[in-house]
Amino acid sequence: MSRTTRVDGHIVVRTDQVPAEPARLVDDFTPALIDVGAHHLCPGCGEPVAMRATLEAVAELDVVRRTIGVFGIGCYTAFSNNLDVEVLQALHGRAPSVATGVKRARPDTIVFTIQGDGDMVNEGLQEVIHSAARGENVTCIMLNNGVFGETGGHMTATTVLGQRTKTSLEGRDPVAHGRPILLATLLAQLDGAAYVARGAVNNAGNVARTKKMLLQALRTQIAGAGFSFVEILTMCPTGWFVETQDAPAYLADNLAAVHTGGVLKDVLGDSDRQEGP
Amino acid sequence: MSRTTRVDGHIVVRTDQVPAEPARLVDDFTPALIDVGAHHLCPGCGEPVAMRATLEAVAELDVVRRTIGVFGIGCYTAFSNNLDVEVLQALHGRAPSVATGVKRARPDTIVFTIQGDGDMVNEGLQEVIHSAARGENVTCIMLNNGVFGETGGHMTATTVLGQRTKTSLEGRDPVAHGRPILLATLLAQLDGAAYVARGAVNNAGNVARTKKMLLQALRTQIAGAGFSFVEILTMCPTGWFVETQDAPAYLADNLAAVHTGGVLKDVLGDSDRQEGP
Amino acid sequence: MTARLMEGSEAIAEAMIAAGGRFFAGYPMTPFTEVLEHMARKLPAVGGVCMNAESEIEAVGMAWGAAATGTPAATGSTGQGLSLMQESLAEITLARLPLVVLNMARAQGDYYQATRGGGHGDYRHLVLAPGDVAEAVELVQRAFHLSVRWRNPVLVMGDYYLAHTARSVTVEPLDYGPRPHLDWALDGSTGGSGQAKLISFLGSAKQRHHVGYDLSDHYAACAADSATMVASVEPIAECLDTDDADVVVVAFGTPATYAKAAVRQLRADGARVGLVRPVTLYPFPTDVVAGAAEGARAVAVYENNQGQMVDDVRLAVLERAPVHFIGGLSLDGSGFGIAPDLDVSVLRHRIEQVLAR
Amino acid sequence: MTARLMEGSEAIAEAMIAAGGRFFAGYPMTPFTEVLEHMARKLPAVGGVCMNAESEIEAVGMAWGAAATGTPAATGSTGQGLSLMQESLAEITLARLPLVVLNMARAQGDYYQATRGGGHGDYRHLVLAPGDVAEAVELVQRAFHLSVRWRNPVLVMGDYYLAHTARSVTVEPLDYGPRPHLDWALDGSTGGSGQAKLISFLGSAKQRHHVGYDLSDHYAACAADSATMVASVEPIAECLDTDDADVVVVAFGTPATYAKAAVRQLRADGARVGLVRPVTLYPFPTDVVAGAAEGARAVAVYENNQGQMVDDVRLAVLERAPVHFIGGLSLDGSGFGIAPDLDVSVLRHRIEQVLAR
Amino acid sequence: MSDGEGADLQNTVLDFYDHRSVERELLVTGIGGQGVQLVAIVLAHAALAEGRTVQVFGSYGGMMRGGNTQSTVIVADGPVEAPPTVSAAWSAILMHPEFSEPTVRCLVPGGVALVNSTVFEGDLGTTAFAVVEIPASALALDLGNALAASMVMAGAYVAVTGLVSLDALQGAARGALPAYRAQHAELNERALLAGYDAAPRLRVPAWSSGLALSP
Amino acid sequence: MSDGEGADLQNTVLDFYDHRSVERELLVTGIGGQGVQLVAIVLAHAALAEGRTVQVFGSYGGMMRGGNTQSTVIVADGPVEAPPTVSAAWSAILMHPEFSEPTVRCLVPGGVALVNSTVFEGDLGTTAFAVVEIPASALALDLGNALAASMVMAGAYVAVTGLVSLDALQGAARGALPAYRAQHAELNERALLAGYDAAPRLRVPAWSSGLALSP
Amino acid sequence: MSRTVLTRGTVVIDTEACKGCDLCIDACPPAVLAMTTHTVNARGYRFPLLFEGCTGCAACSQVCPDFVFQVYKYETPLTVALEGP
Amino acid sequence: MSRTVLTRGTVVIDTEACKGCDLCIDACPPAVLAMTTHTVNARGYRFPLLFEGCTGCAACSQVCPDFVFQVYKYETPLTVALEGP
Ligand SMILES: Cc1ncc(C[n+]2csc(CCOP(=O)(O)OP(=O)(O)O)c2C)c(N)n1
Ligand SMILES: Cc1ncc(C[n+]2csc(CCOP(=O)(O)OP(=O)(O)O)c2C)c(N)n1
Ligand code: SF4
Ligand code: SF4
Ligand code: SF4
Ligand code: SF4
Ligand code: SF4
Ligand code: SF4
Ligand SMILES: [Mg+2]
Ligand SMILES: [Mg+2]
Repeated sequence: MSRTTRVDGHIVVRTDQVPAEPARLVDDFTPALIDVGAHHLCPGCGEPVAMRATLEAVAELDVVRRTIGVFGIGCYTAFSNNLDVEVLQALHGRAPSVATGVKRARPDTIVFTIQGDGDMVNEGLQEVIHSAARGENVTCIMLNNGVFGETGGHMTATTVLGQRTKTSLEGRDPVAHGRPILLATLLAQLDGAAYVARGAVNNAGNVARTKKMLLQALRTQIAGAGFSFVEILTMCPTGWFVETQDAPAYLADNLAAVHTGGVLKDVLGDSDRQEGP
Repeated sequence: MSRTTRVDGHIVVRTDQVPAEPARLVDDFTPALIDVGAHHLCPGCGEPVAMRATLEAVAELDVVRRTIGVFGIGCYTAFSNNLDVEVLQALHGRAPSVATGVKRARPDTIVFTIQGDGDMVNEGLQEVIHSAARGENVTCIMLNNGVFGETGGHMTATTVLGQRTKTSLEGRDPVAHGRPILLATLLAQLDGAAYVARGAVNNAGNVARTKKMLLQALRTQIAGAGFSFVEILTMCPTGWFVETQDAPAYLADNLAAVHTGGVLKDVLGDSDRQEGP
Repeated sequence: MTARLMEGSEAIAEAMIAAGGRFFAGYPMTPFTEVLEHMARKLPAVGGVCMNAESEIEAVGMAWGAAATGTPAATGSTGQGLSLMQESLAEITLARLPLVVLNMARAQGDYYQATRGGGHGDYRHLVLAPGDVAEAVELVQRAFHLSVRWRNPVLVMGDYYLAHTARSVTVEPLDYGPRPHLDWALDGSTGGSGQAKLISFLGSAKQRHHVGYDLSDHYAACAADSATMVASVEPIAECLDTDDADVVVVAFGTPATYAKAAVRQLRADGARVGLVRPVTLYPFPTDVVAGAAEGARAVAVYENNQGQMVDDVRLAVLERAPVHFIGGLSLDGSGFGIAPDLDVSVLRHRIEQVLAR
Repeated sequence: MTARLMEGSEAIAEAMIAAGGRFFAGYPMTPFTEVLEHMARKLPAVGGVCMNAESEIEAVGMAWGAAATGTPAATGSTGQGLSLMQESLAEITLARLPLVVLNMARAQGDYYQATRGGGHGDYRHLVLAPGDVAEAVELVQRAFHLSVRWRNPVLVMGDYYLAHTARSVTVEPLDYGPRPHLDWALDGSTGGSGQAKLISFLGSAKQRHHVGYDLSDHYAACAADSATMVASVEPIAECLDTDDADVVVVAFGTPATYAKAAVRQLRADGARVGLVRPVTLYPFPTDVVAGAAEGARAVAVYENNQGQMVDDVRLAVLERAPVHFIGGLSLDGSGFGIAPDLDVSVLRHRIEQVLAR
Repeated sequence: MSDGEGADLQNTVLDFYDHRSVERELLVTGIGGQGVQLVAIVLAHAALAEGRTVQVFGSYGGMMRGGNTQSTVIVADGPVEAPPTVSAAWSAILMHPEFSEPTVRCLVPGGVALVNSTVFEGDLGTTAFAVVEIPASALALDLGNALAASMVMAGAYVAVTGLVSLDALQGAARGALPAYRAQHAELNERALLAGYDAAPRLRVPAWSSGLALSP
Repeated sequence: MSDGEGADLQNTVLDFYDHRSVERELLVTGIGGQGVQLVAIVLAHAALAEGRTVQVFGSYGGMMRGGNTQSTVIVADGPVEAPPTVSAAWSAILMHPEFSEPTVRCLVPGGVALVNSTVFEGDLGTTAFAVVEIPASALALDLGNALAASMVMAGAYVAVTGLVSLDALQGAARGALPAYRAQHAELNERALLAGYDAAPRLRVPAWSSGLALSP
Repeated sequence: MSRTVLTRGTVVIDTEACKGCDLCIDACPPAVLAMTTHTVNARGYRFPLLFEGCTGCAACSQVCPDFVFQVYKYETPLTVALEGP
Repeated sequence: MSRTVLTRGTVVIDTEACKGCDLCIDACPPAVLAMTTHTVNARGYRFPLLFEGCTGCAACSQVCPDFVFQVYKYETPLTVALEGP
């Protein structure tokens, strides 16, 4: 069988088969902890990318058999019945309290939440702030696309000024719509918060950095050091009314320009930061 | 009639009559906008003092005939049916949204809320943060005594470490009870917040400073400059299980040591700060 | 104004505006989102305010504040969102404020919540359940009228079908007589008069008159006014062929249009069946249902839920005729409230089974 | 264990612990606060967790999380707080989790909310209403048993009187047979097995089996299980002198103890009156009430509300006897639920009026 | 009414359903983004313009993306009595095979199904109702835009049924475009005509006269 | 029960109320901080120690501060059947005139009211029940602490009624103090005795034997 | 021995409204307020007494939770002779 | 003219799973991915093609929302001769 084939007039490497030459599998299609790769999220959506990074981090830290994911309600909910870690589905906005109940009842578990900006910064803002202030030993993860994706792309409390959404078609205006809440920045102020970081999935470098943040957040929890939080900026081409290929740049120019990336707080510090568990 | 009389063995000035000599009334018993001075709050409670300062500020700015006070639920609710400004009673925690509705429906009114720490930082934390982020043109006032006074002195989200409450009899412990939320500090981070200050009523100087803050907060609203917020530390001897005369010092040593006083943000600035309206 | 093809969601929005509604607040949730989007576009154009509230609880709080200024106000949601509003919906009733609340539900499982009040304590809302877009245009306006007339929240029940069905409708302001003078509405102007107004679910007595809140007086007054309201607001029902019916079907809202088509088919085939469609769910048209059951062999209740209105039907029918529940919760995988059971042949079959008993 | 003088609030706390309750979360509100304070003191001593949650919604969320781990969990509140929990209380039922919920109410206005579900959609809670402290000790433990047996929330209704009445009681763990094996409970251990567990109100089917959530399947399964539960859980009622009664009084909870004293007095004076006290409010003891009404001239319903349980009494009695409502909301100025009407002579007088008809 | 409640609803409601009319049902199905809702609305507007009464129910949007989208159009010569969805329909436009089966099951004898034959393989295996095959996707691609396939089908449907006149259809199609999409007007126009021309004229007429009403 | 639900509640409940007993009601009223709830609890504990059955209902706390506080104590020689509050009572301890009127109205003929005569002016104007005046506040002040007035009344009440023995009362009073308040034990003891000594012995006996049960 | 004190203002004290919390005492800049030691009002609370030297500064009324003070400033300050040592 | 390219890895592409979003294209550091221009999968989406020079870095799989890639690193890098200009 030939190594190459011709498609659309190009000679390309055949990619419908495992390599004939000796080779090592580096990355499989669907991450190990996702059951079924096919999903109904839109083309170019950043949420599956963030899910992958999260689940890879869980797998790498070898806590799979004591991890419980608590899901909010948004497009990412499509993954709540599709994981090979235990999942507890929470109501819209309520995941941090539910995670608190899980962790307090079973302190030996590793508990993370997956919530969107609508879920966490709109409906359930006080849940996450209270949990952080309590120093609750859980990891909350926010997929921030600045819209309610699920309901059709409406403005949320994180939508940045100028961002297009279904309820701010001309871009968010400070007078008519108010201003965005920079959640990670607020949470970092709270003494109970031990790790706070903001990543993004708009390119491979950011995905890698985000995964490091997720690892450190989980390590913070494993160490019992307190509340950990990772905000992940994700593309929502549908809600932003942009082409899928333009979404990463749109994210960089709009969301990330305001919700700036980086590690805002890390009480565990570098000493404990290492790739393996 | 003699100027003096004898009580408990001392010769004291008679104080059961208006002065015989020509004199100017400087301060009347009950502030003009409180209907009935007698109330059922505990001896030494700081809340009536804060109410007085608030209502004096309203009166001084000459907005009495367009002011609406929105009350939360706590001990201070005892004043909601006792004022000579219009009052709308809100549910526990919900005053900022209710105030938003009033102000948006009638932008010509001056709207303030009176809430406690339990009301604002526990039950309704996200209401006030969202309102501030929206830059809602209202003034929210928080009477912060670090306890649910009304229900008997339980720990709230603002209770400082070490503070005695009914649910932290040995003092608030960070591990068991979490850490306090410094609301004014958080709100000052939000772009929509135009004026943020923290005062106290534990001595006359602080009352005077607090009143200046209330005046500037209301001026911020009158100028349409955005959300204004005044947190007022108040004594709750009952909830703190201290003697009334020790409460001001307890406030200074505990609450105020963490929730530090001062003007945190003032976009209007000094230029517009003047005593009269 | 000429007729225009409008989806129910848009027609409801237009009707709110025609009724004078000038404040709306909501949080997205299908199929309530659709109404919210229309309001967000239309209200500012008429000088009104539409708030994209950060949550349902904040939405109802905002509507509460606007209502207190005498501004005709509405809010609403779907399922979960309505549940979150229950505290406010209970207490705003005791605050004696008019408010229109849209429940754009995903099936009919909220009948109890709507008619009994899902919140704490004793209070009642008037509940209107349009069967189609044209009726929604009327009932939404009626809801504004009733709410201000009685200083009481009024619920309008809708669903995905109502929101997504387009009809050619004319939305014109309906005349319900002069709008009452809102002497209770706040605007700040009574401050400093010695008689500053107070709106409170704890009662509106001021301490300068009484000492302390007298909840017991206030609740008694609310109960008396509520009883007057319920006694005065005429229950509405649509009846079809009930006079000589062997089997009377009772159904409300969109599902009733399917039941009606089934009844029509059966009549055409000679079966003596009739239909009562309660339009006001509260007050429930007890007399109409009782009257229709009088000569009937059986009463069949269809609801897209596990059986809720059937209680009210039983309370009306008593022992006049056996009451059969022919409903049940029916939803497709979308969860939006599209119901496989809403199929004329399915309903026809169920009615036939009752006929055959 | 010997008897000890305990207020109801403490006895309820002790009973929760005796029943194995190891997680409690709540937010203060009189008279629920009293229970919360006891739990906060007692639970840590037995290795349990009591959370002073920042709000009622967060409290029920925490309890939800704990319940999902199989930890016997409870929460509760009063009035407003219960209303705020309605979204969660509705959906946790569909998530099939056991949970005990205390409604330490301020009167009896929450009957509808408790028995019909104040939240959205179709779901039912079992509802137990103790008449006094001793019974509360039993029913609270029964609530834990029933909740885990049926994977369904169970409500226990209390009030200010129950919380503040001290009696000498012995709180000993009651035996309801072996605790079911909680194969659904989460602890993380099935992660990576290919069969990781899922607990969700949207259904527990995984995509590796189905594609997409099938809400319609899930709701149908919930409805079927709920029907089985309701059919299996025996309704409980206390009957006093109903056999030959001309007038049967129906009342529940603390007010029933007043009604009972009035019935006793009237019997002692030769009047043929009896009492039915529903102990399970849901399922309602329909047959007991119907049986008691069979020979009676009239049924008189006392509730400290504007008339809610009277619906269920009417549905039970039908046309066997006229049903008179002799209740009404009664509260003193404190608003805590102390009721001037709860006076034996007041109730006696009302029953006499029904006798005289 | 005890309280001067104004408009007398009870009568209003009863009148509304008081006589029966001829109703023509059309089901349009496809997958999201194929223009299903647009076809339905355009046909409804055209019928309205000709004095008919219409009702359109569309299910779309939400949690399960990439799923089917469907619209139920009722056109009547009097008040519409049909509920939002129907279990028996006179006609259908099938844009895609994936979710077409339940729709096909609803079609009544004497009715008609228009099939986008570019994407359908095989036939519907029935003679109970007429099947008209239109290579809509192919025709649309020829016109330069695959998204125009639904407009091709609309043109064809009008040709086959005369539910509305071509004029009315064209007018409605123009009216349905928001201003900022005016550039699509010409493409739509050509698509309608392409469909109209590709279909057998009045093969299954909607109205007994065989002709659409004139406006 | 269909489901092995364990303990059979229905019978439990019925048994519970199955026979009638002699019940003695005591209402204690005063204003917040006067020790009303403490007196009630101490008397109840004493009665319990002597084998009686008791019930205590206390209303206190909350929104309206400085208001009245009241306690209803039932002591019975069998199961208590009375509801938490009663409209007819055999005895009362009135600490303060402010909220005493409704309590006085409940007293039955043959009953007894103990009045803190230091703060009451005039008499209760009745002969239907016995009135015993005890200058409790004055006696307490003599002992050095006005807050001991309620304990004075408790001692007096026991002297007048013999509801419990003085021994049992003293034991209960000791038991009611939390450890960190042990320094109050001696004061309470003296207050009980002062009250006991100031009151007429068994003027209105609670039990037909005239004597408290021995433990 | 006799001293004089400049008294710029005075207060009216609604002793029956006082709840004896002591807050006014520390608040008074010239320290001319002191609580009664034996005398109590009808509700049993001690209340403040005024000595010569009030400045009419209103600090007491501003901190009093029970609105017990009415404060006056004399048009002309009084110079008062104090009796006794 | 003929060139050689060092190819350290390769990918398997599940073209039917692809939704044509293009994200992998920009993500590929050596730019060896390109979308089809005419060919589409059953759902009508264009999908990525692989040219020689893959490094097996897994950037594509890490950014792909639809889990379309399986990435391999060769035990021994291949040096492949390119055809054509
Ligand atoms: C209480 C409640 N209100 C509203 C909804 C409707 N709803 C479902 S998802 C969603 C928005 C989700 O936004 P986000 O969390 O940002 O997730 P995304 O869809 O953007 O991924 C909303 C409002 C709901 N499910 N529950
Ligand atoms: C939803 C709700 N939960 C609980 C309560 C009970 N409650 C009344 S006041 C109060 C605490 C008030 O605390 P805060 O606002 O700090 O006021 P303070 O009493 O300290 O002045 C609580 C919990 C309530 N009224 N509503
Ligand atoms: S709407 Fe946005 S967030 Fe939701 S699946 Fe589509 S792209 Fe992703
Ligand atoms: S409890 Fe505290 S806040 Fe409430 S009235 Fe008493 S002192 Fe004031
Ligand atoms: S007015 Fe000033 S100086 Fe005079 S008593 Fe009051 S605080 Fe003291
Ligand atoms: S501050 Fe007021 S209440 Fe307190 S002691 Fe002084 S006068 Fe009395
Ligand atoms: S593995 Fe790296 S080099 Fe190879 S195709 Fe993917 S992104 Fe390009
Ligand atoms: S990133 Fe994935 S889904 Fe997107 S084009 Fe590339 S392979 Fe296809
Ligand atoms: Mg989002
Ligand atoms: Mg407080």
